[in-house]
Amino acid sequence: MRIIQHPILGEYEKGEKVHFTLDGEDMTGFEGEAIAAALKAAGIMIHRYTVKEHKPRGLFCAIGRCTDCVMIVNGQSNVRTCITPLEEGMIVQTQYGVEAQEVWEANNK
Amino acid sequence: MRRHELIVIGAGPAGLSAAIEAKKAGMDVVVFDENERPGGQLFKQIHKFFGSREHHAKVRGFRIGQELLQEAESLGVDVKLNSVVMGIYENKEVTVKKDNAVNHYKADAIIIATGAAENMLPFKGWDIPGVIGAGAAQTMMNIQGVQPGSKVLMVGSGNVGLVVSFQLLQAGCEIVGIIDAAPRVGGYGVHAAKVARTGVPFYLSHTIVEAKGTDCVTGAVIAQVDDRFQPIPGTEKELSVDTICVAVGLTPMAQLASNATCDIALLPQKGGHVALLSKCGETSVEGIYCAGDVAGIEEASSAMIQGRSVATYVCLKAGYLSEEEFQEKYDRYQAALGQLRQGMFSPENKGRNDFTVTDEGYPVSSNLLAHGYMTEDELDNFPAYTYKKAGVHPVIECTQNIPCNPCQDSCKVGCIKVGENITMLPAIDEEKKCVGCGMCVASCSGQAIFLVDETYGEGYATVAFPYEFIPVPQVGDQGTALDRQGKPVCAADIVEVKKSSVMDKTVVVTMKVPLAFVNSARFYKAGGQRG
Amino acid sequence: MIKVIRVAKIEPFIEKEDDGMIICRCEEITKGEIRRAVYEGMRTINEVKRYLRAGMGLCQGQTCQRLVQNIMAQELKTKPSELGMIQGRAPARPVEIDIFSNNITDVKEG
Amino acid sequence: MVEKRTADVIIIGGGIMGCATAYRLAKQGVDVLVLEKKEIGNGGSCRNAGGVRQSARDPKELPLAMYAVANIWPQLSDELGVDVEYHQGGNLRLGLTEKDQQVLTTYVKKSTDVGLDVKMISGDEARELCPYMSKAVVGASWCPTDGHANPLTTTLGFYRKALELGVTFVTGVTVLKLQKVRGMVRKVVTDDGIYEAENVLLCAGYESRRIANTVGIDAPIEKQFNEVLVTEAQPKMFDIMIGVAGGEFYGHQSEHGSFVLGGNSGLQAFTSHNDNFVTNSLTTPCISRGIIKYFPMLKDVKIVRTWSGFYDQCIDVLPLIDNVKEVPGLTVGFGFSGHGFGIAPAVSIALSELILKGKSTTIDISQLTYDRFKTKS
Repeated sequence: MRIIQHPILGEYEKGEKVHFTLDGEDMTGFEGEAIAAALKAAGIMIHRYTVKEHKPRGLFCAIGRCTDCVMIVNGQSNVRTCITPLEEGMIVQTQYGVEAQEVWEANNK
Repeated sequence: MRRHELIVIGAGPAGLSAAIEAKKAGMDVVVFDENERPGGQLFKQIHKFFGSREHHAKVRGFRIGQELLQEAESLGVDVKLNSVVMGIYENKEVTVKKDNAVNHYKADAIIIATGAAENMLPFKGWDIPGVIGAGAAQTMMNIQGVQPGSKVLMVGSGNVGLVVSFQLLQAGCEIVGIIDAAPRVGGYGVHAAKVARTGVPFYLSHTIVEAKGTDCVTGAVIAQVDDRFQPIPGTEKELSVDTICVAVGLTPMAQLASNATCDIALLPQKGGHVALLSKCGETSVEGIYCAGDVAGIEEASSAMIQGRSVATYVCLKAGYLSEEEFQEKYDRYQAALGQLRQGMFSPENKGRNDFTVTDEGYPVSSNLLAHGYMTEDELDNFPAYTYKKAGVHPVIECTQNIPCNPCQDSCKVGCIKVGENITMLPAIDEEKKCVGCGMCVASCSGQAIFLVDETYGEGYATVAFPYEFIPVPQVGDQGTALDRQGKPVCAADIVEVKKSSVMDKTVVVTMKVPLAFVNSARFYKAGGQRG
Repeated sequence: MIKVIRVAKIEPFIEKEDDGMIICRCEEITKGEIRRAVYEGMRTINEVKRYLRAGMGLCQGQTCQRLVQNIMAQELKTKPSELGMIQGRAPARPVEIDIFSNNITDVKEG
Repeated sequence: MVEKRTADVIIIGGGIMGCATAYRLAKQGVDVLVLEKKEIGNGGSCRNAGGVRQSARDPKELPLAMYAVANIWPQLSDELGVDVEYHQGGNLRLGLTEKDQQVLTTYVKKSTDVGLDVKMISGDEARELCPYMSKAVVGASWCPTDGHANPLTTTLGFYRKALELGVTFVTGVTVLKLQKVRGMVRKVVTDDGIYEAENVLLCAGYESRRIANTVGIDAPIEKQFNEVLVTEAQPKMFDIMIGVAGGEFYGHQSEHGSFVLGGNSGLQAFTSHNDNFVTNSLTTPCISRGIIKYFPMLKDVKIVRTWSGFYDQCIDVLPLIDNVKEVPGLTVGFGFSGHGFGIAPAVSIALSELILKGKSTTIDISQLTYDRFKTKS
């Protein structure tokens, strides 16, 4: 959930409202905020599924170090969503292993 | 290839301070930082800092960041953001990725100020979404403006765990508990106390056994531990949480120093692998220095001074400071650092848990260490926990030797004395008449000062306390007074609410409570049972 | 480098209840795999890394190095400082081949 | 327990040659002690791109490569109980220009002359084998029986197996010199005192020359610097070992999915540092440019690390695998010149036979003598 008013910080400076998609679904967020923040605000917890055990992973360090929150962004895999600023029209996909879901499913049949 | 006299890696407190110092002396300096905004972790720190005036005490971390930035900007320090230093090569060559290009730079000197990274604690299910680092929680709520979760378990009772717990409360999240495997609270008692009085339970000698959930965290199993920190079977308890926040210390990020072939050693006192440094901060590779957390985990206040101190040496070597100028500055910075490195939580006392008395000889509170709050009889031992027959007066529940003295500075009439040594406990000068201005309440970074008036009249007393949540109580509100562990003790009426810009968002709220509860009422919540 | 005498373990490998716990999050290496690698003769953090890939993933060991080190130290009853360390390597963050290749050695900006 | 100071055979160097030979000797009941200065496999053994190739090898060492590929590599994972990730996906050596084609043709002729299955193929044929490569590739040599493996698990797998068979490894010990006793090599003097054995095998990579010198043996070997980059994991694309006629890069996609690609900026031979495994700021860009020329679709793949290492370059780019007649009891196995990994499983057979039987009977190593450089006298 977004924090509307903070006792110390007041209101947060945010960019323009932008639209993006997550696995084809329309989503909104604010330009310049981390992709992960927009997802978190929308209650999205799962960013990817791991290669070996196919376990869900999400935000973990939020400073671009642990690489757990990577997703496919505009077709590029392994993008650290916690430090990548959101832009209008971004196509964000849950990452399966190192691929998009359909590729992963095709390869793991 | 562009060459600079000094390249600083990292625009956090240490790096910016170093660059400012070098620029002031006339050096050609550039700062690279991989983040979109400068300030390192300072902008996540929304609490007031400790120390004394020269250490920016009672100023909130992010404001210190703003001040540093302004200073850097006014001096014309070149801070290059979104610039990832990829590697340090031979002859002090640095490669930097910015946008979609890699630039090569060379320097006469490099100061590595890359800071620290969070330690992690593995437990069953720690890879489930919803288990996050405490730093991640801070980033989400204080930078991005998004709640990291709604019901949070905090793992770790060090300063980070305590401060972030308080910040989570400020962001509107619920803290289901704070656990620590150690039998004692690891961070400052005052940080624990301000969280405890909101009603957050502390589970010391407890560890997390498991994060429950498949797609995301739905619960946490905690258990008591034995002397060897092993969970005791049968003591498991499941807490309903959606977020588990891990705050178990920091590790210096020494990868670049290692990449630059500096000699590295694992020094537990410094928090992990660090470059071996001379007393001026130089690594085994001539001209490469480390400052701030990368040189050893400390507070941001120390990092800023360290940055300046290291930079003065770089200036000396480059001929921008004379031997005398250097010595004067160096001694001054070392003295300031020395002040911060005193007391029970100093780097040299890291990991120590055998303090039984304060420097003054008062017995250390066992309740504070075991539960996060003190009992009245324990407080009675301390000099600033006072009673007065007439009029308003400060009651200070500061019971550990930590380097901090804004309370002394804030009192216009001189009621509060800390003395030369800033780790000493504050004492009250009974001769001086408190005017009830509330500045001490707002200035105490530990939120440990209350203004009490036992003679309010008609069997009532007032207690003024610091308040940093929303909504702020209004005069005339009727609610419930909470004690030091957040338990309702009596009805409370709000009689005064003080806000001012010098108090910087800390509101001093005065509540009227029955005289019998004057020593137990320390916090307030709206509503509740009255009577 | 400190001197280490390495001989095969005589006693059998004993599995532990929490062996299934992930330690290296990137490469999904478990505590049990690390314990077994130590049992099989890996005595430095680099050997474990090379043997199992723990610390070789996308984050380059930034999260797990300390954890692997502690597990090894416990298994070997030694100090973590005696297990060596992972060398810091460029690039400090993952960088695209294309960006690396367009490498400009002269800074264009003013 | 009394510390082990003597053995039938002392092996100097805990790299893949030392570990594999220790394993073979121990399997035959020999009491072996391995001395290593740093960690197991810290030198070229764990710092190479994992090529298991026969193509582009000098005919003098080709028997080792052919034997390893035919008899050892396919079963090695089972034998060691460790996945060595051996893939016999073939080797493509790519050409972009007419000149490249000439280089490749010459080399194919040389290889076919010694009986290797290598042929020239067209650019389109190459793209059929590996559809990811650029249209700019005009031709290639193709050796279907080549492959690649994981140097890390292979080296440590041999080590583990040797340990299991009773070999003692002492790491963190630097050999200072060898000493003869009654005409035979006997004492190995280290910074940790003296170790003694009937036989000493010297396979310490580029450190070998220094140690051999202490008993009056020399070989024209020098340290050669090399760098490799490793990418993030990618979906499986191909199993082929790639090389290029222009020499810009070489390597493969590992089982893990990452690309392991080595190369050179041309300045390697002149590196100014001698002890540090640091990389040069110019090499990764050079390798990257090379990769994009041949595999443009890899351009957005991220590099996660780069590393470097030294190998023991011999003047004729061939190893010395021999018993040293002048110093009875001393066997040498060094000078692998950056392509020892693929043949290591076979070299270890030759070395163990040299030690136990006095000569290599399984594989012909007659061209790899230690004294081939001496002047005619």
